[in-house]
Amino acid sequence: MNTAVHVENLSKSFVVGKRLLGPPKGIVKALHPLNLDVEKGETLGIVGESGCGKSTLARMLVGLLEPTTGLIEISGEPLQNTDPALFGRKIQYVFQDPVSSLNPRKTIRQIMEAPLVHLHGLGRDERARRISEIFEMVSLREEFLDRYPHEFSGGQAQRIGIARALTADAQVIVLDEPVSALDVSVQAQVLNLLADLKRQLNLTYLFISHDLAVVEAVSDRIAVLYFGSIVEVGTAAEVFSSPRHPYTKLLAESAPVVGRPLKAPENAETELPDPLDPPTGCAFRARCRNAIAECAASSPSLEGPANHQAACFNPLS
Amino acid sequence: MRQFFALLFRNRLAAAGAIVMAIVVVLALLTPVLPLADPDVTNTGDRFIRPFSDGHLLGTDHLGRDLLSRLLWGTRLSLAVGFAAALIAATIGSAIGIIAGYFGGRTDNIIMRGVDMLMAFPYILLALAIVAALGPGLFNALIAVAAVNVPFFARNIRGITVSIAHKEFVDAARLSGMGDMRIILSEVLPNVIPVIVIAMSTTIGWMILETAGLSFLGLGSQPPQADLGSMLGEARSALITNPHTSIVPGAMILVIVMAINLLGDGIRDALDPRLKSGALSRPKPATLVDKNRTEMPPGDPEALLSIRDLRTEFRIKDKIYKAVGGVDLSVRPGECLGIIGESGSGKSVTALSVMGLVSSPPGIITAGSVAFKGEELVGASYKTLRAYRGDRVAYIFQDPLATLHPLFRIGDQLTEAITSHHAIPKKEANQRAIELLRAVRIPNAESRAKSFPHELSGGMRQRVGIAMALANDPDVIIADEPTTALDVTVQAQILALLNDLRRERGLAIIFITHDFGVVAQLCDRVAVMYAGRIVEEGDSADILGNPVHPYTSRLMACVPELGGGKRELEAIPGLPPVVNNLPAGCAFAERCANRQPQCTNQEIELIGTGSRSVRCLFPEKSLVEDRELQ
Amino acid sequence: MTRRTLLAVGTASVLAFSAQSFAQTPENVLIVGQIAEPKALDPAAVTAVNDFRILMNVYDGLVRYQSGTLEVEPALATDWEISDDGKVYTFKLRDGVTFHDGSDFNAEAVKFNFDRMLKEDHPYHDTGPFPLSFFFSAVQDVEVVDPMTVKFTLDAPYAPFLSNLAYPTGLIVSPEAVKAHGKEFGRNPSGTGPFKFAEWKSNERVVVERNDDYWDGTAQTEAIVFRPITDANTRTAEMLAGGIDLMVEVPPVALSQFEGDGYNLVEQAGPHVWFLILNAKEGPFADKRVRQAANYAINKQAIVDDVLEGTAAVAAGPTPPAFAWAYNESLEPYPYDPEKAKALLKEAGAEGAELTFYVTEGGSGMLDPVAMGTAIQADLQAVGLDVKIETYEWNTFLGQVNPGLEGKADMAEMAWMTNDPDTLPYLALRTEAWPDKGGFNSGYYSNPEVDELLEAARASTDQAERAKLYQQMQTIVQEDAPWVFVANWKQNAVTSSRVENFELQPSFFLLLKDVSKK
Amino acid sequence: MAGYIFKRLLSAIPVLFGITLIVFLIMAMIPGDPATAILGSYATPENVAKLNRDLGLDAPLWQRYFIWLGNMLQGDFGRSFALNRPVLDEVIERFNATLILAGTAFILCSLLGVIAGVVSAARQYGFADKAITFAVLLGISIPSFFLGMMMVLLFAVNLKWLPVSGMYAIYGGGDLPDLIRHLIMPATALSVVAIGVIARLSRSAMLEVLRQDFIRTARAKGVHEFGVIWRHALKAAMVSIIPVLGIQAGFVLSGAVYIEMVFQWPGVGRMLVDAILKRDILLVQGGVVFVAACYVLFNIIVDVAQSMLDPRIKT
Repeated sequence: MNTAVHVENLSKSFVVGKRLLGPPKGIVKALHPLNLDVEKGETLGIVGESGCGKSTLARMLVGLLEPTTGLIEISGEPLQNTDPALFGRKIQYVFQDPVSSLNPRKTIRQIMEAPLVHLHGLGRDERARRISEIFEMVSLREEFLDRYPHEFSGGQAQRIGIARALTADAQVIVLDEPVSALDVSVQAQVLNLLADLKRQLNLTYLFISHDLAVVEAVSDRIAVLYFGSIVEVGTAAEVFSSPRHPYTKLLAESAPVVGRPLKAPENAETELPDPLDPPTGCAFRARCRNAIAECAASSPSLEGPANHQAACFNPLS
Repeated sequence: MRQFFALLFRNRLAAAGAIVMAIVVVLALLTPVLPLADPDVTNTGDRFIRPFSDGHLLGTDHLGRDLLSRLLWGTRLSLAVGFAAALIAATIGSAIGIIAGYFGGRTDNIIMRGVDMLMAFPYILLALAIVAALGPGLFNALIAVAAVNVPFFARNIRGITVSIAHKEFVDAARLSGMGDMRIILSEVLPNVIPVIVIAMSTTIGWMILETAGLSFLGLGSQPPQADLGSMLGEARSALITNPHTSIVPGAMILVIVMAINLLGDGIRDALDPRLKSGALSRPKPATLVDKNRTEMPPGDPEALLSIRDLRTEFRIKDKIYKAVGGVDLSVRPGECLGIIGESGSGKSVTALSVMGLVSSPPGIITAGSVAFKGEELVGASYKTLRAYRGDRVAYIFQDPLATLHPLFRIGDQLTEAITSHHAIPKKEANQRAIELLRAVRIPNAESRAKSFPHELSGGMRQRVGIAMALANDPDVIIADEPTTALDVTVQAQILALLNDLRRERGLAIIFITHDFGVVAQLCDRVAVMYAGRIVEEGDSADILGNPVHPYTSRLMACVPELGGGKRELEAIPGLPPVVNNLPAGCAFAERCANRQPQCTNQEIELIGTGSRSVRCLFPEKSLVEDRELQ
Repeated sequence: MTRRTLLAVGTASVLAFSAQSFAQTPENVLIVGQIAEPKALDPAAVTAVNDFRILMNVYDGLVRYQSGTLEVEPALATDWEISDDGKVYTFKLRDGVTFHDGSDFNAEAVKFNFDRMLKEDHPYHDTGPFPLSFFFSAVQDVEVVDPMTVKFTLDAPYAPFLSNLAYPTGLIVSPEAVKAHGKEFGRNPSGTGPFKFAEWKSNERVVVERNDDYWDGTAQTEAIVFRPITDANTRTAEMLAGGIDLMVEVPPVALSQFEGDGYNLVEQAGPHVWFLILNAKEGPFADKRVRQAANYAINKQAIVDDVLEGTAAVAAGPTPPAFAWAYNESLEPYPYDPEKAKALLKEAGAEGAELTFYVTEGGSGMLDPVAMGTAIQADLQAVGLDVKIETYEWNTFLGQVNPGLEGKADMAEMAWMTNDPDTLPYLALRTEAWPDKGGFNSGYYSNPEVDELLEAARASTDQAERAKLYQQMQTIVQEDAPWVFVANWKQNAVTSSRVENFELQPSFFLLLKDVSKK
Repeated sequence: MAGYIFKRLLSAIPVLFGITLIVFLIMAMIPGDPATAILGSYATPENVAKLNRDLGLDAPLWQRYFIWLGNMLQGDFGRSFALNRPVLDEVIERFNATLILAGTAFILCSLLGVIAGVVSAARQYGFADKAITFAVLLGISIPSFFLGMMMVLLFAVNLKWLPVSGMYAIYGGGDLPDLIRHLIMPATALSVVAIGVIARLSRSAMLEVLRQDFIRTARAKGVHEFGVIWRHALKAAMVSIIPVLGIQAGFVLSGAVYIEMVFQWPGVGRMLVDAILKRDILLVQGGVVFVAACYVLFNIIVDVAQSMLDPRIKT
């Protein structure tokens, strides 16, 4: 198998309102148990709106958060201990906010060197060589190395963030909304850089974003998250051109597009379900026009051909 | 470091504090070599000599000891103890605070409970009890003062550490393979140190006061050794007859503590990054208007709102950011005008300048005219501006969580919008508020009116924002990126709502966005802004279909559109210019593929005919050509 | 806050400012500035002069000191007989005296008082502790002969017995009140004195009112208010501001403030001696020459004239001149002679010795101990003794000094105020009074000759003979210099000019019955 | 809300237990004993030992702690050795006086401090701001006891405007104007530092809030500037001012010790200082527990006030 990331039964619950005595007020299931496989060299896009659990998933994948259940395998090796350093060599992370992910009190060089020292134990010369190699790749000038993070624009800072992820020499990179904080003209630069790097280094990406168009532009496969579950997964072309889950369709129709008239795609009263008091059955059913009796009874699981699965009792054809 | 001192000394009070402190410290250091009388030799016959006498500049105390000499020796001791206590308390307290804040959970809980206990203990009594247990003496007083201040530091530093420990760079460090200890030392500590320094610089004065207090109670230095507090304590019995023996040490404490506080404030200000950008100044009720501006006759009298050659700058220290560099715009009744641009292009500042809502300082309107129905608003009185704000011209802002007052119920915020302009009974205003909530399609309006903003979802909040803008049936609504912070499905709802409302009520809308899709769907006309100026303006369908300015067309090209599949995007090389240092000529020239030498050596005018204009010497297509193509 | 409450507060504060009544204390009510809050108003339970100042106006003893002297005269006892062996004292009691609570004063009441203090099995012994009960430790038995006659039997002749009865510890309390209030009697006192207790508000005031049935003529004022003002400076300020009519223990530095017409300054020497205990057991002061050197080195005149502003006189020996009959007039104080001191130190080889000096921060009769200690330290420094001061709060200080200085310090400040020439030397100079034997000889002075003289004086009932023995003792002790004899305090007090007929007693008591106020 | 208050009260219990333990251990560590204090000058080691035995001070430490704690839980705080009366009577009486002093000072410093801070922020860099900033700086730099001493010298001794010391006039007083007259100087001296601290904090909290978006919203609505400052901004600023008021209340309570000494105010602070010096163990322990409980209670009130002000705080 050529699987880069294999996730099985991964879930996360948070305890809300701990009390001195007695059970806590509630448990929020941020992520329902899910399975996921990412091929080597593939880009998996993960789409969802705020609160759908995409960041929880991302943080678990790199070991920053301990899963409640489940197993993560990177390149066939299971990682159960949440020691980010253990994960670090195999899977790296690019943060959403490029500036706050850089320690304001350190020079870029110090930031870049940390993974080389702590993950790979390289000597001084070796480090300098690696850093200049990587800086070359992300087209940053070496003179930046002695500056501090606040001296950089968002686009440059994100390049530095990417460069740092690269220094760990991991084969898998989780990109958590890597361009949503950037201006559109810079966003394209960064996306193109990511594409170049992937090609050169044969990387595997998990690309998380709320922006469907961006995800579509970079992904081979796409998973759609809603309320802590994957509701649809498949190849990029399939998922957006012929969505099977009503939520995916809603997402696609909601994006403002030049030339499409403005109309409310759904009823104004709809709101996201309350995580402390989740509805029974399909979480989307309250917003769904196609809901049937079955939807309230039990939650659907992913079904369909390997290249396009949806979790829906009454999928769109 | 040099920058730090430059900042510090720019603050004149801090500089004064530093100078006084420097003098005091130098005097204290030099005390052993200065030609002073022995501070401990008594000469009871010469007691209570008044100040400015021969041989005793500050007089003598109750045992005839030279007050000047005792004062300097006492200062030396008090300073040393104050500094030492602050240092000890800061070190121990910060260590506790960092550990509690970083590890959180149970560790935090236990430590902070302990801190709570110590804080609930009256601090003077704690100090007193410590001194009582250890025996009197300045060193023990020092320990006591340090000990009672440990909780203060622990608590402060813990708060800061918690916020730092959750920063992304800490996660990044973890992913770089650093352990907890190393992260604490190399990631957290450097970011906490400025706070520790600030806390220390503002507490040294307090420490000196407290040590003086203990000495005053007789628990500090042992006779005949002088420190300022014990001098004050000893002098107390002679307060009425010989007040100078009290006033001399008392005034010295005052001077030292005041100098330290001034200096501490200065250090705090110099270390606080927000102050560097001048951000901690209070915005005035209305944006400042440059008195020496060249006045401009109001533009288009037909228009509801007409902006002519508006220039708004931010003046931060010696830099001038020309956020808006001469903008002409107008909007007619019932029209929706879009302003599109990237961050920093000046679109929001333009919008806020209309009603004088740009923060000032540092903002200042330096030129131009804004006319509402022919009435000039630039330079108008606060009273005039306020009368229009929210009544004729209303705003909808970007992030509804930040723009609604978090502590007022939304119903009250709505009624306030009404009663600020119309003296109507409260009940009527409430009724109207509920109607407004219904108008923006909020379910259960009556009960929602009693909610606080945080209890609503983002979409609902923004509906409240819209309802608030509609409160007084304004003529113009200026919507500053009202959907940017929202999820895409919610955005679609809000946009549809705005569109309906504007058609129902014949509103004029100025809609600011960075999203071409939104403009296309909502706006009749659009103006594209780059580096503080409009580079292209015209009917939205026209512009989106046939962008003429290279910036417009390139920008549209680099935004992926849904349905395009996986692909390479067309990026624009380089970065937008910073508006404090605009190049001559076209601001986009540096990133433009069509650039010619002329582009950068002359002012480029916005040229065009009627509904379409562009600021470019070498447009993608000439406007005339464009028309012919149609 | 509503506008109305704002208005009310505003009006109240204007009123507060405009009213001037506080500057004027009322007529016929004497307001006395005390130096501290009393511990209790139970004469058997207290030890401080401060408390005695109130007690002496509320209670009477069987006997009392004649005004202006330390001689004993009848009070509740009209007459008494002493057996030839000096062991049995029979008192005839005054008729028709009642306690403030209405109960009768009689022989039973007297017996109750002494049994309560001395007998551990007495039902009201637990209303103690009675720290000064040892004043009467010689009393073996108290016997009611008839309702108005009471007989004390001592286990050995004890010369100071009558004098001790005149001391506040011998004041007679109402047995009924003790039975009624138990442990709270100290806050609900009842005696036979010229004033009866009215009110005690903690740290604010103790008020006593005139007892119209007093057997020895009623008091001039309607009431007396005792205000505890711990801080001398505040006491002075209150006196100057008119908040009190009478203050005791005027701080020396403030004396100059009261020289004008508005005030009367009263002075009275008393049986007080302020001295330094020297550790004669170990260290440099084990050598008599070094002890003498210390006596020569300290400029006592400067201390009493300057630090104490003349409120004390230089002490010559262990017995204060106020015990005129027992005082040795021929004694001359050690002169201030630093050269001699240096010579003696050189002789003893104690130059540059390092000494630890216990100084207290306050305390009964300690005058201005820190300033005095500092001046003494400077004087000793000047003759080449390296003195390190350690200050302690009074009670801690006693806790350090009373168990003896051995292993801790070389010298310590101390002052005693006593009612009999026997007390101080007997408790603090005998070999049998070393701390481990239950005495106060914290410096471990020991001279068999002195021991003998003191025992003999105590057993004798003949005052002339006792005087001779005490004078002999003084000469020896001065020569041996177990202490540095520093000062005899002249107690002072200031009254406003509205106060008349006020005088201080050598006993340090404050008798206010005959004082009047305009 | 009631549940929240109950929860907060519950969580105060371990804190109070901790305090009992701390104060007990500290008192056990302090050398010296109450017997010496009771016996005064005539304390001999022998008598001291006997008396300590009578007072039950010879029992093992832990035993003494639990006896004390057990009695206290039953409302018996023991008897003060030095004052010879029940600890609770004395503490309540004295605490009352401190409450009047510290309470007045607290109200004074809260009102004046917040008003000064708001005015200062609203007039940033104007004359009022500069004047207030300077006054505040002077306020936080002066030792309160020194200020008190100087006030006595000037207003009581020299000008005779105000009484020197005490809480009520000894005769003819006892009413409210009399109390206010006695309160003016000590309350002022006590509150000066806190006024400064609160004013500085209020100023920066206001400046912070005035930059917030919702202030811009209020202005955009056309709310008058007075309403913007005193309603919108102050309410939001109170969220960060209230916790500091809580801390300052503690400082005022503690700082009352000096003021009570200078003005001879019959308060609990002075009582505790005396009691520590006299090793009046039970009085110190009882007094501290009482004061700490009040402080903890006050903190709960602050938290409750905070949660009432700010609906975002989870209750």
